Amino acid sequence: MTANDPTQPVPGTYLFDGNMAKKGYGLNKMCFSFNEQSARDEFNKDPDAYCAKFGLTEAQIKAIHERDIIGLLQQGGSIYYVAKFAGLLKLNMQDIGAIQTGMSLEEFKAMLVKRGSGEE
Amino acid sequence: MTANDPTQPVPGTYLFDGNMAKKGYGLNKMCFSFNEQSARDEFNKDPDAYCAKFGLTEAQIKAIHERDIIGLLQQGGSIYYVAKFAGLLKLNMQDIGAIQTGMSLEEFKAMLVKRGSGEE
Amino acid sequence: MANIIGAVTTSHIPAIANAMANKAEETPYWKPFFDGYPPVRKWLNDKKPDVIVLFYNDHGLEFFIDKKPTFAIGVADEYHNSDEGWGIATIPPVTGESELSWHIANSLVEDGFDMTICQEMKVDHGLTVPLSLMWPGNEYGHVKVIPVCINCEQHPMPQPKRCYALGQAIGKAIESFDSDMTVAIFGTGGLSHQLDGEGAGTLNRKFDLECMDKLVESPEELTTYSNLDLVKIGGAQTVELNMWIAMRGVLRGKVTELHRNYHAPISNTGAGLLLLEHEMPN
Amino acid sequence: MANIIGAVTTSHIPAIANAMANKAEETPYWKPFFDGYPPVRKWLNDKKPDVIVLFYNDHGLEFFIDKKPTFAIGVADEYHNSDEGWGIATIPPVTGESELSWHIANSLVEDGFDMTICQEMKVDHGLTVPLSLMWPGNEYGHVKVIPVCINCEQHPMPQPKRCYALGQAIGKAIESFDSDMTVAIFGTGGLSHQLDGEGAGTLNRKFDLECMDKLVESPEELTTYSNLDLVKIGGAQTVELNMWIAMRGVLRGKVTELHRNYHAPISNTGAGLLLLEHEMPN
Ligand SMILES: [Fe+3]
Ligand SMILES: [Fe+3]
Repeated sequence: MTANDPTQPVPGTYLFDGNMAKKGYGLNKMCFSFNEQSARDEFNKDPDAYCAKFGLTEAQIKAIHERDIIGLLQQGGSIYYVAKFAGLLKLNMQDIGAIQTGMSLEEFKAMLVKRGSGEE
Repeated sequence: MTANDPTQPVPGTYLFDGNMAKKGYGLNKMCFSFNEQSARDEFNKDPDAYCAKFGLTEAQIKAIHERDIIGLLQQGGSIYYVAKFAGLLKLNMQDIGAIQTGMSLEEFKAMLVKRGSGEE
Repeated sequence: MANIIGAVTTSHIPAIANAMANKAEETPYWKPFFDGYPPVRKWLNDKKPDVIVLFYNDHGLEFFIDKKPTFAIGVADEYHNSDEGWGIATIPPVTGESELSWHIANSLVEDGFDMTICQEMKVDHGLTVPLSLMWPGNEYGHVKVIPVCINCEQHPMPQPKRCYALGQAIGKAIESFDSDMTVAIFGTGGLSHQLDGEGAGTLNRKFDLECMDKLVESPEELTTYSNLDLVKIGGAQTVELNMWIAMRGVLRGKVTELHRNYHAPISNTGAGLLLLEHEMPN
Repeated sequence: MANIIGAVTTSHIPAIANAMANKAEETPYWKPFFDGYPPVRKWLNDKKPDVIVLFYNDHGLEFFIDKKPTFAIGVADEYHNSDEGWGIATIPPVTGESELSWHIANSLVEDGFDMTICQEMKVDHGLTVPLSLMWPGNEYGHVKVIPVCINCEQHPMPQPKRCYALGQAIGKAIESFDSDMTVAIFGTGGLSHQLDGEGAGTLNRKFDLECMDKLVESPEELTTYSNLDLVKIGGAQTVELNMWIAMRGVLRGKVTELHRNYHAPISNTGAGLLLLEHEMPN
């Protein structure tokens, strides 16, 4: 765990509250649109044009480009909508768990097994 | 006042409750669409086709044809959406007050003045 | 803490917007109505509240009965009006106050009010007509507005006592906001009227005047009515009184009536105007 | 009066739908999870409840943060699932029970719950996965479902004590419905998990097992947690426990645990399964 955002009450957690909901409104709206295949296709064809349509900030566009999940959360992404972006990239919840924690997928899964069995 | 619907707790009033909201769903959805000029134009061009698009019942289509405001309410219309249909017909709230009470516009207005001054 | 400086109640019917658009304020029909407003406009211009918390009901512009909230609150920086289908002019954007809005929303949900929280919401004549009335020429851009929308369309509607409690909880929330901004409360709509059915044109002057008295002196008495009582006494849309009751819940301590007007009918309604201040208990 | 015959809690994660689609139930990874379900399926097939009141949260299919309700209830005759963007199969329409739904909605608003009432609402994996789990092959068409949707996405969220009170009010409403239909309650989601942030993968087996104990014996203890407590103890999405707490609020009198399973991890979550009956006090 690297980031300890002092504005966040729980380390490693980005509470999706009013501040975040406001900051991430356009980003989340874009990701919400990914419920539709036609929107996913349109994004895939020209990601920058699609981001512009929803008024994403530069920081948000950068995080989209870099598939930077933590960056998306920091820029106001809600995990439920960011997950739809991940889905578009064919990444599932465990894939993005690994990405966010900086582990390999196997390491991340092993950590979950440990915690699930009560070993950790 | 003619109708005394025994299912209604207040004579001359059609409480817009769950029963009505269910019965009038398609009708109200159509009238809600009249917020858009393009929808009003489409309705005006071919009312029957537009009603069909929203799955209106025969009784609802008949009331639309006949500009039968009471009929629309009895068929589940909510006054807020029915008012948008009235608006499309260039009728205002006092016009439809007169229609519903079976008065002339002048009679209806005179009744309001009497009531407003506390005479009645 | 933010400072609640007073409250206003007013009608919000579309016919008022048309009368203003047609410059009919001085006609015999409209003069007794518009003549009530200058003292309230003066108070607003003198006191210059930073924020208006405005209770209104949506009449089918933003919300449809596919998903109808009991209570909704806006948390945006801007709100837009839009074509409502009957030809009243669309007014310029309304400025929001997202920080205080979120503070109120947080406090309300914490206190057990199950708000629908709106970052994007079109506002209809229920909100826009009072702004146009208070700031003629639509000169309201400097005022920040927080819309609070109460279901007055589809039964089940929140009862008067619930709306009063909502107002009280909003008052508590505003008072706990760390800022020196000033806030005025608007209760809009009403009073007695009925638009639909053979009972269209129902209007109850005596009841309206009683309501205005009670609203100042003994608001708890109004909370003993049910919505069905209001329908029976004043007509189907008299439930819009709930917005006045919610407004009154925000005020505390001794309430003073600075100004009043009542004129009926305006279109189909009894139109009441009140300007209130309160003396916060220490 | 309609008869509440019991309750079920279950996970609702999309990975379960994928496991069923891929016929992976007997693989070492999934077997300890799916092995818990046959007794619950048998109970449902034996008891044949007419209606399921199902507490779930929408994960961004029907609701967006433009207008986010705290509590929403479906009152439709049918609900549709739809593409959620990550490729789980869309399931057939879900049958509703509009009459009881409206009865509950009326009763809730009367009791001061500020519901968003939905005649049209897409239902996501939070609702559909439990149905697919309980009736394999999606053979759930005969069961009428009443969706009750709790905000677990955006803070402010309703606190556990408010969700418990919602359940109690729904129980009262069901019991006052003039019908001999039988009703089962589903609480879905949870338990401990965190999907987002450097803290992704948080999971707390000890807490989950304690929750399951308390849910049966002493649910009031769970209502003393705040949502922030739940986030700290079990991870950001542990707030989904609120759906279990709401379910438990519906039950009355002595509650008996007929069956339990707990397995972790399934994907990122602690997956709990409970089958409960209650003995209504007279
Ligand atoms: Fe109104
Ligand atoms: Fe979930």
